[in-house]
Amino acid sequence: MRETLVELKNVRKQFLASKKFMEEKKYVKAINGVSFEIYKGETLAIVGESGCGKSTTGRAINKLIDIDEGEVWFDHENITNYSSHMMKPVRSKMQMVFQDPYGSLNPRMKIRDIVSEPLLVHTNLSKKERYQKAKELLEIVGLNEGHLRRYAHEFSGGQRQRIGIARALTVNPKLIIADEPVSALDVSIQAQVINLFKELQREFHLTYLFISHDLSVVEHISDRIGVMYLGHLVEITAKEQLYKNPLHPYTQALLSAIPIADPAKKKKRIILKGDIPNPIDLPVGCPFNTRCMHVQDKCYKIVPQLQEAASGHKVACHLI
Amino acid sequence: DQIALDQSNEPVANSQSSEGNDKSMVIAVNAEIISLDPHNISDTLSRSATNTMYESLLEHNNSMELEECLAERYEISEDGLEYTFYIRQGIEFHDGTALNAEAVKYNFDRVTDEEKNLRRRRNFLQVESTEVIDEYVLKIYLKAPFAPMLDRVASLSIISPKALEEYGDRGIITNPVGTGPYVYKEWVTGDRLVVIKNQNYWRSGPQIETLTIKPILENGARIAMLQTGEADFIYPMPTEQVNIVANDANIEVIEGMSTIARFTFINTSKDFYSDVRVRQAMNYAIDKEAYTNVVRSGYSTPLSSHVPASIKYHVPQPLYEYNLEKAKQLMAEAGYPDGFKTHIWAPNDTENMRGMEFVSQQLAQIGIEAEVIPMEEGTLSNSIYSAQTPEESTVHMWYVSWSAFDFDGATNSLFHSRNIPPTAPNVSYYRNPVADELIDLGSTEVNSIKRAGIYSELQEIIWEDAPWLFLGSDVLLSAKRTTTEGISVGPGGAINSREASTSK
Amino acid sequence: MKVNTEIKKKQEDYKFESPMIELSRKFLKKKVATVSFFFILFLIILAIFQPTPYDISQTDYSNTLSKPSAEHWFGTDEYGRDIFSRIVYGTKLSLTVAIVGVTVGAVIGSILGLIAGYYRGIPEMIIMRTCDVLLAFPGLLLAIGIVAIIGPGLINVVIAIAIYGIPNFTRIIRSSTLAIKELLYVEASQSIGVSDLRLLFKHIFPGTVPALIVSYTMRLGTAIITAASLSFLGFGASPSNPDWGAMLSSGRNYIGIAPHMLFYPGLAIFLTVLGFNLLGDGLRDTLDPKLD
Amino acid sequence: MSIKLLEVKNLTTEFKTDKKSLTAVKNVSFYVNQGEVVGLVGESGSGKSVTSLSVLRLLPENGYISEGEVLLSQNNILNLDQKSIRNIRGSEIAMIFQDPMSSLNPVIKVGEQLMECTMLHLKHTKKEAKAHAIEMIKQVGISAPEDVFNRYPHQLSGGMSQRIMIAMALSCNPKVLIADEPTTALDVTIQAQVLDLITEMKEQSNIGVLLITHDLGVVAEMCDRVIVMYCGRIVESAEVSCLFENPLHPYTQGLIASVPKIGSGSDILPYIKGRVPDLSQMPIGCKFAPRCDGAIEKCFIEEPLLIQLDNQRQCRCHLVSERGERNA
Amino acid sequence: MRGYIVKRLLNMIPIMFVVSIVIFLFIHMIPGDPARLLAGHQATFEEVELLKEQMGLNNSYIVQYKDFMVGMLTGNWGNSLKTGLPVGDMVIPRMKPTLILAIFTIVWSVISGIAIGIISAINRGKWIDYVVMIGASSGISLPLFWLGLMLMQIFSVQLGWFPTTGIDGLKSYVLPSITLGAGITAMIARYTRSSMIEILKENYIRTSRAKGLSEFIVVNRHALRNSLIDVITIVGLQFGFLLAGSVLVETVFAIPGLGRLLIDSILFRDYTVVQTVLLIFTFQFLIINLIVDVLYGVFNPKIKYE
Ligand SMILES: Nc1ncnc2c1ncn2[C@@H]1O[C@H](COP(=O)(O)OP(=O)(O)OP(=O)(O)O)[C@@H](O)[C@H]1O
Ligand SMILES: Nc1ncnc2c1ncn2[C@@H]1O[C@H](COP(=O)(O)OP(=O)(O)OP(=O)(O)O)[C@@H](O)[C@H]1O
Ligand SMILES: [Mg+2]
Ligand SMILES: [Mg+2]
Repeated sequence: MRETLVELKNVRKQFLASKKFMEEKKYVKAINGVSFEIYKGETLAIVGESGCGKSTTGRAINKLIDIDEGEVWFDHENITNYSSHMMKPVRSKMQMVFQDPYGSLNPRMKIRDIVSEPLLVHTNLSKKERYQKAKELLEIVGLNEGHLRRYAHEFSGGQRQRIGIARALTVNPKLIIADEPVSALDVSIQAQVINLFKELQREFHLTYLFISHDLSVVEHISDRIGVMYLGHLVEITAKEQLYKNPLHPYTQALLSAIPIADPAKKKKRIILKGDIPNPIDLPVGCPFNTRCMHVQDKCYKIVPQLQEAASGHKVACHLI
Repeated sequence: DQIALDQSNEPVANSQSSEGNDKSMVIAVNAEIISLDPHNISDTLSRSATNTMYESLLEHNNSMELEECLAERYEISEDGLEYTFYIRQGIEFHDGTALNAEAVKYNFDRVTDEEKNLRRRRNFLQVESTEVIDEYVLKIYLKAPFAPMLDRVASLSIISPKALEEYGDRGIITNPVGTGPYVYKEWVTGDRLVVIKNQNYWRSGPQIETLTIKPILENGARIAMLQTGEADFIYPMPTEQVNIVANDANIEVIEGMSTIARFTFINTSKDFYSDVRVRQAMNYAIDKEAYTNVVRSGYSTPLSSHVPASIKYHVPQPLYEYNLEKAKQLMAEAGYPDGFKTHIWAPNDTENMRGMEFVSQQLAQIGIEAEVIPMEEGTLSNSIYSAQTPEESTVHMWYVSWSAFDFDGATNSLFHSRNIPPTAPNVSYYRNPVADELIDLGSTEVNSIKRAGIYSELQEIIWEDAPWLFLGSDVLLSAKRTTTEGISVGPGGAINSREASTSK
Repeated sequence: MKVNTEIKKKQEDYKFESPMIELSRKFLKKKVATVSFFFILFLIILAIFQPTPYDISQTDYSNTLSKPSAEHWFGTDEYGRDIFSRIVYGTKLSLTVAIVGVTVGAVIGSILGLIAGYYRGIPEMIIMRTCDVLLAFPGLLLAIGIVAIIGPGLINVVIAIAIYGIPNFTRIIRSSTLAIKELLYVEASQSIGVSDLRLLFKHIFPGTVPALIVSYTMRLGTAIITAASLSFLGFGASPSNPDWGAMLSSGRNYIGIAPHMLFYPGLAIFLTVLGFNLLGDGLRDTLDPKLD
Repeated sequence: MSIKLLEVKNLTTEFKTDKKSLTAVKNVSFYVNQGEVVGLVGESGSGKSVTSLSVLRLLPENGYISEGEVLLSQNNILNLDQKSIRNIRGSEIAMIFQDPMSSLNPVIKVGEQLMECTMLHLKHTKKEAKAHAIEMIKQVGISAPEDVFNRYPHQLSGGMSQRIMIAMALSCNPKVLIADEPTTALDVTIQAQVLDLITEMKEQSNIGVLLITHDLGVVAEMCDRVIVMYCGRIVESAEVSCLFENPLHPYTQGLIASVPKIGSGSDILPYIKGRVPDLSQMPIGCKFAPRCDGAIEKCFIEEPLLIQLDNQRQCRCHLVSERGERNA
Repeated sequence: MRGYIVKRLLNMIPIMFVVSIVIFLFIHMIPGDPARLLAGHQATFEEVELLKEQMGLNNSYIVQYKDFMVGMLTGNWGNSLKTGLPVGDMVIPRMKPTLILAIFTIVWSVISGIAIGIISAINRGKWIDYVVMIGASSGISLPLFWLGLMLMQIFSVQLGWFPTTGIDGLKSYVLPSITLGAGITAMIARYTRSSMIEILKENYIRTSRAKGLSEFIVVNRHALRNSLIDVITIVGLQFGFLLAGSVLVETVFAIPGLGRLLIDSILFRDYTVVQTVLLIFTFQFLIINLIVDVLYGVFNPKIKYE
């Protein structure tokens, strides 16, 4: 067995839906009992539709939110109840890269300050040393010294994402949580950034949690893939396994729905009926029961648990 | 909703006069009526208001002379301790109650009641008791001879005892019942007092049906009302704006003498002011003519004694002529050739602030740097009366005006050493045993010739001691539409509307 | 491919403008706001250098209430003092009262707003409910109360204006703190491990600055009017300090015979407040990226 | 079959900015036939949306059409007055926008928003319009249409709002539907539903669709013909299968190559280096030259023309035209 | 909805309670002695002391506060220290003019403010925008009392169109209302303008244009409703301004309203009246906030009061 870097045990998180005008409080059930591990050196991808709890999961690991239930382990430490002060050293070991390269950089700071900010927080380096390090990192991600004094808005999306990556690398983290780092980018730039991710992983022995909703992107970068639906992890397995033999009906639909940029390969798509239910009132039983084409009575009663269907292939479905 | 009278007692005549023949009149004044209980008011405006409905045994005419009113005549005993009043017969209160000695006694008893602690009680502290001699004859016994007694009697409005019984001390405020030329209609606090003609008035009364008194605090608005005819009479007419209405053929400005003195207290208990030379120097440094012109737009006469000329027993003193040389010399003699720093207080309305600033400018000429500090009335009186001893007092100078209708009222509380704060407003902390004695003598001396002598001496002493900056005495200004007749303002600032008539 | 690289290089070297320059350019395009800006600047220069032709307290009782003339541009007042000089001098007082008062209010209000918006929970509740209570008192009355409590005087007017401004700034800063807190770059810094204090002052606060600047300039106008209103009701500073409100307030008695006493201070207030308001408007348009 | 519903000729659209006038779309010509889906692809900022907005004359305030014609059933709608163009919008050409959530008025019930269109163009009474609206809601595959009719936009999910937008666009039986990135904001499974619906509708009413997207996968699945734009210019247009099989323009080639393909197995993704030039910093010559590996000197000097290769195929590239000329 | 309102009303109780304490402390902090003010300078020390005793001013603050609260709750608001009249009799007749003035003012200024805002938003950048907005900004830039005096000079004294002062008929509210509303109009116009400008850029506006709707409908049906949501909150805040402004306007135009009463009572340290009026003001403010929130919900379907 490989060494585990991160482990989530039955994590739950709900948010207050709307507060101001409520008589009875309503909660968005963002993640409902999610468990998985990330092994050292691998790339675990989490896919799923918008609002299914991918980002919340990422945030839970970094403790940007306090989870309601469950445990989070990082590098053999149970960090579930760490205060933000205690998280400080932990955070130097895990960094985040965000979806929106426009929003994740402070528009009022120069690039060198943005990139060197983690050093300011975690080390005692002098300003000069910090700027020196920032310069080196920018070169690694393919930007040059001339960019150091500029502001974020002067860069293109791809460049900004590189800056975000550079910032994440400054403190030599073990884990990078990348929350949809390429979905805002054009395909041509997306390819560059994906390549950069792969290169860096090789060079710095990084572990990635790669969040995305694009299965074709995920296919390129990940070792294992977890599929989420309405705050539940419905399937998790090695990449090849998932594409070859998807077990969960949702995974199957998802895979079939990816438009393939090749008119020659017209294939049969599974068109699901209905919409994703509101995470405020989850369906009873299996969360997918409203759209599933194989739905059975049992699905309306019992929430299926994630079970090992084959070696390293876990799925949460009554049919399996 | 505030109509007070029984419908039956309301005069039947068409009080709601018809459109064309509008026999109503509006008087705009500069303050709000505080209360309509004539025994429990201390401000002039409320007195003007209550005077429309109430009368006293005696009254002051516009030249400050006493005349009989509800009393036909009166007698004073030799020793000045017994006053006998013969009450006019056949007069009824608005509610039909007959006016008699019993009713008047009821009023005296009410106002002298210590429990009740009404504002007017202070005028009758010398009253020992009252006695009904006969249906229309009342005797008042004093504890000691008290010279201004008749003036004080003139200040006591007579209220219907029946109404007092019926409404009580609070109820009487909004249910005034007197014998006066007008009958109460309504009082909307802050907005208006409306009274209507008393059809059963015992002497010649008003020629109008309704009279409204409105508080219009903003000077500009008051004049505007007169200009547009919304008001028929305004008091006071702001001195600064006389020129505007001077050319208006519909408006007439009325000047009158006043009992208002404008002066500045100098706190003689403070180091530099304890020297009489300093105080005199300050008086010499004031240009009285400029004061009249700048502060009062010309409507003032120099104050030639500590009481205005309109008050009986006033004797003009030689004015401190405007002489900077002399002032500076006196300052140098007193040891302040370069002056000193001080401050001056005044109420925070524009007119008082203007006066205070003027004083400050004048004193600057002899090196006295007086910072001007406007204070609203509450803070001001608190600052003055919270000092329990002269040492604690923080007042240096207080620019103020004072109005009293007799000599004692304009002297006693301002100069007698027993009346320094917190007891009473002798804010100069003036202590002169000779003056004290003269004040006490004067107030008990019934013989007016002797009294004149005492007061003449007193005035000289005070003038010489200069515990004040003697500035001026107001020329009272009111203004009316030319259609308005019969309304006048007495020297004390009370409006007399008994004979109001209009040719509108 | 020599040409290729050259052109590429050119593109890379494209000079980006710093945000300040870009904003100023954007601002200067707004003519009304620019004029207001220079007008305010002009007032500040007047206030500093005080080019008064006459001594402001020099009286001339023989020449009171005189109409504007070559000698006295704005005429003289009831003591024969030169109104022009007093207005120029008053610039200093009125601007100082407004600027100091509003600045103090803004500083305190901003800190409270940041705390309330960032920490939520009990601190927020206490701060915001206090603001509600303060806001429930009509502002002018609050100012009157304060002046009544601490007595009249320029400094006390300043204090009143400051206190009067606090709840407004608290509200504005709190709501923009709440919004900025949700922005991704704040979360990004948080994920790095940045301390609360740094997050608050380095990342969140600068984001609230545009809102702050805009309401700051607008409030300067309000403050001048409040000070004038206090004078009108007799709660102003001492009359020998010629702030515009006091001049206006004493001048109103001469409305019919010497209208210039009312007109010029009124004009000064009007133009200044208008200037601040238009400047604020312009700044808002400039600083708000949504309005382009 | 091949009736040209919409034809755009030489369209040039510019924006006034504080510095100078920027050309966002230059000399664009294309057409849409009845029953046909034409795809318009290109990277962000290549002028896709501006082109579509120009067609409906819905450009933002500072934008204006400096040249060209937009022919709708042979009439140049650029010459119409405001009133006539309003009559065409919604009834002849309808449009669906990228973000369905923000494209519906948040304070008006969706039903009412649907009714507006038919009441205006088909002169329906309130009652008719309501019936029609409910019918349309049903047609786009929403169960319980009466319920949805009375909802506000925020009570709908993204997929539902986009379906409402489609219902709205189709409610007056337009001849042409312009869909500007209709599924970008949606998830793949929902995207599949919506695209399916568009295809279905097209087949039902035989309308012409201009489908704007940057997702080559969507193009491959939906379109008959494709137009590729770069920097406001058409760089290539072809039938869909031709384009994917044999892309001619280096930009098209790069674009297709950089799409990650499932099961391709390759480790490093090919990509187009550099970035789309800023409108105010356009290179002279071929706009793609700075990013093109095969660029020759001519490419930096002279802008290539759009060459008609065969009846369905156009390309704007010196390399291709030279090759073509050589071949010819 | 009803539940929500009831809940909000219940929430007011603790707020009012806290406010009552604040008010009590506030007015007792102001130096000054109502007994001395009522008695006047001519009064003697003994008289003032006796008066203090009668007014209950010698009691401890706790007792005074208790009396105040008990009185408030039992509906016996006590007597004015100044006039001796029951506080209710003084306060209630004063509410009407203030309310009429407030409502009159808010109605016209909201309508004109919104209209001006729209005109200027749809003509953004053109001369009409500048003229209208500078004109509107002037409204906030004039000291109220100054504007009031000027209007009175022109329209009452010179032209004789309106009464100078008083509250005789609606006509007499015209000038005060213009004076008071000028600033509010300007504020609302500015907010409407900027909100409109933003909204006119929204996607759904483009959608409605794409439907072929006329510009008039686009603005008045699609844009206005949305911008009203923003504007309502501003209108709520303006009520505070209105109450403060009414003090000045009531002074200039001699309107016997609450604002003027409050000032006079503060000057006179008429504690009973000040306390009552301030509580009324606070209550009004809370009620108006509630109304604004409810209206906000009515206009904004995203908000549901369940
Ligand atoms: N701070 C928050 N307050 C309230 N609800 C929240 C909050 N953060 C997330 N949610 C809700 O929790 C659910 C899961 O959100 P999350 O951001 O994890 O989804 P996601 O899978 O990352 O979606 P996307 O692909 O759109 O980023 C969503 O319904 C979202 O609306
Ligand atoms: N109002 C405007 N003012 C100035 N330039 C504009 C304006 N609107 C669009 N542009 C410019 O026109 C060009 C084309 O924009 P357009 O929106 O058509 O791109 P697009 O291909 O639709 O991109 P996306 O995929 O991001 O929607 C862009 O460079 C853009 O910056
Ligand atoms: Mg997410
Ligand atoms: Mg677009």
